[in-house]
Amino acid sequence: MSGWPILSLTTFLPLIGALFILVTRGDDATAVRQMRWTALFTTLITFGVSLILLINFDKTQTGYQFLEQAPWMGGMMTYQMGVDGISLPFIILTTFLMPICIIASWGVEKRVKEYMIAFLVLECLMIGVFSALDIVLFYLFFEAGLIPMFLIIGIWGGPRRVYASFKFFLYTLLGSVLMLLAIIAMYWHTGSTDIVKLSAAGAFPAEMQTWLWLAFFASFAVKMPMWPVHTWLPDAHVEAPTAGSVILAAILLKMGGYGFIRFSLPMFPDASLYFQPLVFTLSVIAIIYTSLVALMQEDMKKLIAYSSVAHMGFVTMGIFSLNQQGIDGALYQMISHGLISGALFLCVGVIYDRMHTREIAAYGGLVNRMPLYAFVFMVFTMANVGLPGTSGFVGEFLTLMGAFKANIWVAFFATSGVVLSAAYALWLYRRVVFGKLEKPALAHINDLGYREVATLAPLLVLTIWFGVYPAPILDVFGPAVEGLVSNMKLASAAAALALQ
Amino acid sequence: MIAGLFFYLFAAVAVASAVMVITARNPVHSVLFLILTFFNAAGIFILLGAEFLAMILVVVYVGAVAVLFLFVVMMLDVDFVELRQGMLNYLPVGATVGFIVLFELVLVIGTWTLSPEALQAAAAPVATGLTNTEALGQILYTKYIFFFQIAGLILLVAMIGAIVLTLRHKQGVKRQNIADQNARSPATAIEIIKVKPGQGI
Amino acid sequence: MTEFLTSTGAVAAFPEITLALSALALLMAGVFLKRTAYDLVNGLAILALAGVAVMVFLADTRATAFNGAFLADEFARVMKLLALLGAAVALILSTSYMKAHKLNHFEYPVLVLLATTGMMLMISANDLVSVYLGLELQSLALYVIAAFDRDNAKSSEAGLKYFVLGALSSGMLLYGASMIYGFTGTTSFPGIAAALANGEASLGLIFGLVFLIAGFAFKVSAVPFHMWTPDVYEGAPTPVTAFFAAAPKIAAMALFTRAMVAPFPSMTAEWQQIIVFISIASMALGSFAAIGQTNIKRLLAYSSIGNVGFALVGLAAGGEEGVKGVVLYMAIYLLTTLGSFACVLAMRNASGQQLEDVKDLAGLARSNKLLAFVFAMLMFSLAGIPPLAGFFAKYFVFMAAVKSGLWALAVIGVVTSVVGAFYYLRIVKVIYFDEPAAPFIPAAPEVKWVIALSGVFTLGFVLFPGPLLALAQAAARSLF
Amino acid sequence: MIIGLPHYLTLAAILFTIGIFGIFLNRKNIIVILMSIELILLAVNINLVAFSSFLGDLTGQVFALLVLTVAAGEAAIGLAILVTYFRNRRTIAVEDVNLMKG
Amino acid sequence: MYYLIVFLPLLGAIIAGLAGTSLGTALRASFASPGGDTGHHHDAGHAHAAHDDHGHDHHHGPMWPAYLTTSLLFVSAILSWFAFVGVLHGAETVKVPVLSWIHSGTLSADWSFRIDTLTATMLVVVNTVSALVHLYSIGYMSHDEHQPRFFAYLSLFTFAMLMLVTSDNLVQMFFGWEGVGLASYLLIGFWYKKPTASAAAIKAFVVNRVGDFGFALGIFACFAVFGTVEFDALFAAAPSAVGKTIHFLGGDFDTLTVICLLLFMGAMGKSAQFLLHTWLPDAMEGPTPVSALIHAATMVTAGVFLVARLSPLYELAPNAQTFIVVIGAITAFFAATVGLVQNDIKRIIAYSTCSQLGYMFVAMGLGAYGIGMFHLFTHAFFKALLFLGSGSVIHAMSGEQDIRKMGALRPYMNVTWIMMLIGTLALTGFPFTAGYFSKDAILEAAFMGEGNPAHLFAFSLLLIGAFFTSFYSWRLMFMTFHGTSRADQHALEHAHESPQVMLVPLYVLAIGALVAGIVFAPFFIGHHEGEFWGSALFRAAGNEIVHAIHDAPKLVVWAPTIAMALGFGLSWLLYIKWPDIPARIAAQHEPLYKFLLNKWYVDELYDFLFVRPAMRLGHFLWKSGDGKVIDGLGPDGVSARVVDITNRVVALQSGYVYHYAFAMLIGVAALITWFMFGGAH
Repeated sequence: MSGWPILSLTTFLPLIGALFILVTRGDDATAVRQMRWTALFTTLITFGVSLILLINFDKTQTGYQFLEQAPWMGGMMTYQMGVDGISLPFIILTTFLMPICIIASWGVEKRVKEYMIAFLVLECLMIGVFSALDIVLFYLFFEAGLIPMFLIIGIWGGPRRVYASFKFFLYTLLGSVLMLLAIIAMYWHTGSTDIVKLSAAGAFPAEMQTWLWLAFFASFAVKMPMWPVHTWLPDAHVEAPTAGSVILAAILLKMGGYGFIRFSLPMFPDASLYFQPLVFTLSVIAIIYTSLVALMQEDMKKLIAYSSVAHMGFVTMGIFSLNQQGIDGALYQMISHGLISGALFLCVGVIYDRMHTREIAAYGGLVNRMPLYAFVFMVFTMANVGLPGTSGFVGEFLTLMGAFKANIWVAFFATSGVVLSAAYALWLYRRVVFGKLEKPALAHINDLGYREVATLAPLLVLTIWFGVYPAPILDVFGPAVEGLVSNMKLASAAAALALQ
Repeated sequence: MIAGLFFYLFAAVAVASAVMVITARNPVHSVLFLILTFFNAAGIFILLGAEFLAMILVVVYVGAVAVLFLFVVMMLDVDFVELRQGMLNYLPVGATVGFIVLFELVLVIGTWTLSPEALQAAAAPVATGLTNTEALGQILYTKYIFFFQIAGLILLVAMIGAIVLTLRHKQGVKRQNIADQNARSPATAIEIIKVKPGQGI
Repeated sequence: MTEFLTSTGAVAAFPEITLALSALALLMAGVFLKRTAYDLVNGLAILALAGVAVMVFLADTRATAFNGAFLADEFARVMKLLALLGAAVALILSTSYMKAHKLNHFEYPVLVLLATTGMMLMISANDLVSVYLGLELQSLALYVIAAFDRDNAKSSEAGLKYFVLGALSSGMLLYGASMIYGFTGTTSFPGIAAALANGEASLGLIFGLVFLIAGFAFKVSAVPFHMWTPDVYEGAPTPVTAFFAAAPKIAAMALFTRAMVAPFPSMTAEWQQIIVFISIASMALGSFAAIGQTNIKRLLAYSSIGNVGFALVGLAAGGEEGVKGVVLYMAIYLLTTLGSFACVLAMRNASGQQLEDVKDLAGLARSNKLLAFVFAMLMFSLAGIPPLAGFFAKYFVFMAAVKSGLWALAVIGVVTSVVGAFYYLRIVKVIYFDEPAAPFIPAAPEVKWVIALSGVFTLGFVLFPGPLLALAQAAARSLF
Repeated sequence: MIIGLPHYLTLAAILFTIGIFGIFLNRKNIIVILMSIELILLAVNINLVAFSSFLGDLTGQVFALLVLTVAAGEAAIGLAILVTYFRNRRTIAVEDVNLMKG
Repeated sequence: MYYLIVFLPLLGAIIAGLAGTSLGTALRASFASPGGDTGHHHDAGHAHAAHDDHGHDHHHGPMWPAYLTTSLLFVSAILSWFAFVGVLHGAETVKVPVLSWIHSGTLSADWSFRIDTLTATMLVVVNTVSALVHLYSIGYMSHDEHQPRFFAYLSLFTFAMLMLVTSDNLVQMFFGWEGVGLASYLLIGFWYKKPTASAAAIKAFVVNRVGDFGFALGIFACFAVFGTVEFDALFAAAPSAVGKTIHFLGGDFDTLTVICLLLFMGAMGKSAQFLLHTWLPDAMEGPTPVSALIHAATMVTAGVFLVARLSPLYELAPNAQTFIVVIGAITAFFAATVGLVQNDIKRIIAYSTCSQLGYMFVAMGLGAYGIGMFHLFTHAFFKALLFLGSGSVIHAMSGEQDIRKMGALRPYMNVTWIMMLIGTLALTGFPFTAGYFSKDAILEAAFMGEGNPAHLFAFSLLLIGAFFTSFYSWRLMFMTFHGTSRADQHALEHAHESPQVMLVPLYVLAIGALVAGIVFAPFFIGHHEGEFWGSALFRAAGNEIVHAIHDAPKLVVWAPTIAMALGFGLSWLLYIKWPDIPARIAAQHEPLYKFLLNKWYVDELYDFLFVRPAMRLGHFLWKSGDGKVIDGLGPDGVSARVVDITNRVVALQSGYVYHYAFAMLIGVAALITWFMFGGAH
């Protein structure tokens, strides 16, 4: 491959765009338009560059590719970047969604400059999270993302934005500081912060693994979010601006799942096995509990947020089923949920922009004036429900498959979530879209505009495409997950031997 | 024996007057009791063989510091502040804590033993055949010149501080400025106003 | 003269001597120039600080002077540079403020120079007597400048409280010093270490240590000896507060560190317990109490209490790693806190009045984007959010704590840091989320510069951490 | 009746405690607090001199001498601040030193 | 050819769908100019037909999507018949790979077609009925503004159904399974303005999901046990699992039984078997052609198809088979009883469908897969006929569906009457009509099922069911077409015979209803059945039930016919001879009547058991669980405590110097006390 540090380039390209916007002078319409276009071009170029990654990626390899390394922090850690089959799809997802978010934010009039900068910085940090191969570097990106997101929720959010942004920030911060301590402990134990080295089998004794696992769990469980530390999510989603919700649901939540797969499983295999029942229990509770709660929601975004929690329950369940199907499914579910929940939030945003309310009761009969919208919303609702033929199905199916192999009870209860998800999603759809158009306020509501079509269409295509032909993603995951699973098996076998 | 008696005398008076310092209602009395305490402490110093310090204590403290206190007390002309409500509420707790500290200190002091290492470690052993003042004088400007100089700087700071904080050029007082007076000319000193009839100024 | 210098080894203390002499010279100059004195003296004082900093930077390391009472080593060098930087920046920040508030008396820079001399002596102190004298030289000057706005009731109250409690704390420190002297027979650090090298520490010695630490804890404003801090920070003129929060903290922390590590290596278990206690208490109190504040200077006071708690985590951990953490923490804290106070100084309404309420910052992000941005970044940095400098400060102290196995301390530390994040976030919230209040008038140019540089440091540390890390490493190594 | 070091130290401890009492039990005026500080420093000096005497080491006395000097300076500064304060508030009652709290 | 069969409907769906949404909107917008509106050349009298809600808006989409999809469907149907004929001539099983799908570790599920007799039969049924329903809909839906959308859904449904029947593995089958569920949901809720329609749609989807829940678990279990979801591999591996147990839900159970029951749960949902049947009657909210296609002929029979397809598994799980027999019999009986008292013309037929599905399952459970499939085949014709006929009636009566408001309609619509009559005869099993062959065979098989008490139980229930079927079918006929008119005068004025486009499909189906039995009986259940089914169906050694029915006692053979005759007689007496008696009987046995009228209160029971508790629980978990407990103890509680602590800490900072000094003293005192008494040193 070329000698270019292509991964770093992808990561930091958005910052260059942010810089351009920063030096753009003025607040008038011309300047604002210029900022928007700059942001859009930046994200598009980033997307393009990330596609180079995808094209040059060798799917047959299990290891990391596009490695970059530079000494840093006085030798205590290194600047090390690289991707494997697990992280690459997340990077592509991020770069893919960003232009959509920018387009979706075209209507933002308030403090456009800061808005665009915040998003571009956020993009840089998100890509960084998925490409960091040094655990401290990872932590840096992971935590730094809080800042732009905090501002995005707080500045451009709804009426309770302050509460939501604080809850979001402090909740996730509390989770991750414990992880930081664990990272430090790992450094002292192994003398390295290199993820590759730390992932080597038998790096940590079982007793230590337990504690480290718990510390990492604290961070990732909040980020996912898992029950019962999920309550920040509905608030954050409800208050965040549309694009913020999209990013939050589509990418930020995935960091938790990514973390489990990247750290918890390979680094603490014994502890992962040991805590499997715990995760299973929490996942099942999350699926059923939050689905039931979602059923009763009166706010559209809140409903989708709760549904996200339930879907993340599938992800954690899949990851900790510790077999190929489960982990494949979890990864797939994360990618697909990124597309679907992002799209759903965009859908809510569409009507929120028109009516300025997310109250379900304020709508009804939208299909009469917005048939195209109704169609798009239907597709994503069905994808959210996990209808076969949409990407939502593949992930859900595989996670449940994996879970069934690991524990039938878990699969049993989790599958019942499938019924509930149908109930709440369709009920939402019915109340918003179906029925007569009776509310006078809705009488002149317009169907999707070109910009909205431009944001939703790619998502729609991908949702169906990945539902029918998931191979492009599954093939990228496949070898890496296979390596992971076999390493875990080796590790647990070794642990069993050690016990004897 | 005599030394013992004097010790107890000085100690008892010092403690008693120290108590009076903090309990006397009149601050002037407090200062006077403070002076008494210092005198007795000087006696203790003499018992310990530190004549120079005893002398300094009397000269510096009684002669300067305590008088300064007296001066300020009188200058500020503070009233006899009445005891306010609530003070006694804290007394039991405060006293308890204080006495615990005292008790523990006394208890621990009893454990002091003279270790041979400590004797050897002495940085400035008392030279034989010299008076206390001589001995101090020999080391104060040589071995401890550094400390001496810093002490000087500290006094300088105290001086600057006192001046900065308290020196006032009174604004209301008219001072004579001869140069200004000489520089006056009719143009600046006299103004001729023509008064129109019937209008006033 | 030369004989004096060589026989006492005074060469090692050349920077301090220079600083003291410059203070004297400037005092004379001020007295004779009277009218225009302030500007000149202030400028020269800054130059003097800079010059001395250069001298410190170039000086030979590891030299003792005055019979071992004074020690110039790598640790002292780094800490002195920081203290000098803090003092110089504080003086720079004060220029416009002092003029605007008619406080432009030449004595102020002179007193700052003398206080800085005291700090340098503290940092180099290698003997209990020089500890005390350095401390007093610094403290007396600080008492005065706390009350410098003598027509302001708050300022004089601040001076009074600081003085009374400071004197009490020196009393405690002295009492402790006397006990240590009595139980070891010497006041010099190496002597104490040697006396303690064999044999178990007696209870009397431990009591002495407790009193000694109480005195140090007061100077670094660690709980429960912190109570003066909020009141003094609020009452003192803002540039003075900036100075208080910066240079003396460095010096006191340096002294604290050296006075624990050098004379009492064999009593590590004992002082570690105390420091763990005050560290936890400081972190917790700093975080909790700051939440209730509306005055930003008071808030920063509690913040500094909390920060000292974090720095003490490094000291509690001990060892080279711990000291490195302390040095790094204090360095980053210094630069962040100077920036924060510069931001506070920039808070002036249209009539030039200095504002101190958090809610005056409302909507700053609209009226003054750059100031708002830097302020917010400083707050995030203080909250310890990566990739800002403040994160690394915390990272390295916790690194040390974990290495020493102080798990409880580390966990409590990170949890309180989250609580602390709350009030830093609140400021960001006021700046960015709230509806704009009346805009500020443009800040004085020197204040702007300080703000900008502090922002650059906070954001840029992550890119070029090398030099500072190397300095901290070297400083830590020299103590062992 | 041999007067040993502990006697002196006990005396110093008592004076020290009285000094501290004077600071936090006194509700009258601040001058008394300043005097209490002097008492504390006196206690320290007794300690130092006693140790110096019993250790046969002059350092303690030099230390005490310096403490005396500094204490004088401290008294001066303290009184100066007190005067400033009095000018602003027309009172030096301890209870009134309460503009800033929380 | 198979590609065409399966994907032509999809193509139609996509094109029509695009026409129905964006493209259609754009076109309509461009045609808003004069002359562009082509919507009004139809009989104005139809304006209120079918549904009232649309009366105010006469816009309807372009007609070409309807013609396009219908033509594509006809092509597909004709090709299906070719395939079927091929099978009749003993063609081998064909597999057509299409595209790779889910690969994960050892799991692999691909898109592919598997064409054997079973599939071919289903292809014929699905495509034929679908094509006819498409045709019929051109007339029936001519006034609907969303016509393209309707045809898109219909074609989409057909595609999903085809995917289901052609699948080569369980996962693709699940795709079709849920796909038809989706289409059913869309079509039931087609008239989205009717709240009842969208409610029924959700109900259908969710209840089906309950079944799919079991289906999915069944698939997982298959993979977990056998390591594959491909049919061939599965069937090959199945015998090895006999006698093995699986630990599930707290006990050890026979593996195959568990798998089969789980999969059957899916079948129960889709085929509206007892306990999961509640959605089917409500589904009648959809347009009538939908009811004919989905809720009579095709989708609801998917469950039957599933069991037939997986016969190699079911044959090895006798307990599961018994269960199927019991459920089927109960359903047949239950739905028949409810059908007795219903008044909605479509609901009666719906319950009848439900009941007939019960018959099919009994056959499946007995191991008489061929017979079940045969009934499925014939049922598709006559039930679709009945539905379309009733649709014709409803169309004529301006949307009226209550048979109490009809009567004596025969003069208005003679052709429809004849068609309905044929359908009724076939349904009730009049000799030599389609139903006669298939339904009676089931009864015989049930009787001949050796030794198992469940079989006799099933036989008796089915027999009673046959009697009831006859009764309610004739009741429907009599109340609709005969006797005195109770119809609304306004509606009667517009009553008319349907257009030819609607009648032609009726003719075709009527022919099927009359002759399908006699023509195909030899293949499905007769002497050629062995060659006909080939490897598509599996029967365990010793399962000779299909042949055994030929030895059934004469009384058993005649019993259904007698039941049918009795039913007819009773019906005639009650609704023609003495029409006032039914009301009196109903009054006399009010509890029973209410019980039946309210469908055994199953809906109410579910509402009470599941829906309300779920809502309440959801509300509770949200407000109390999330709100009070998690947030209350978590973030909100913690922050409140933090504020409390803050207030206390701030209160400590009293501003008084003596307090500050005291704090310092306490600090020192605490530390020295600690070292004095407790400290480690």
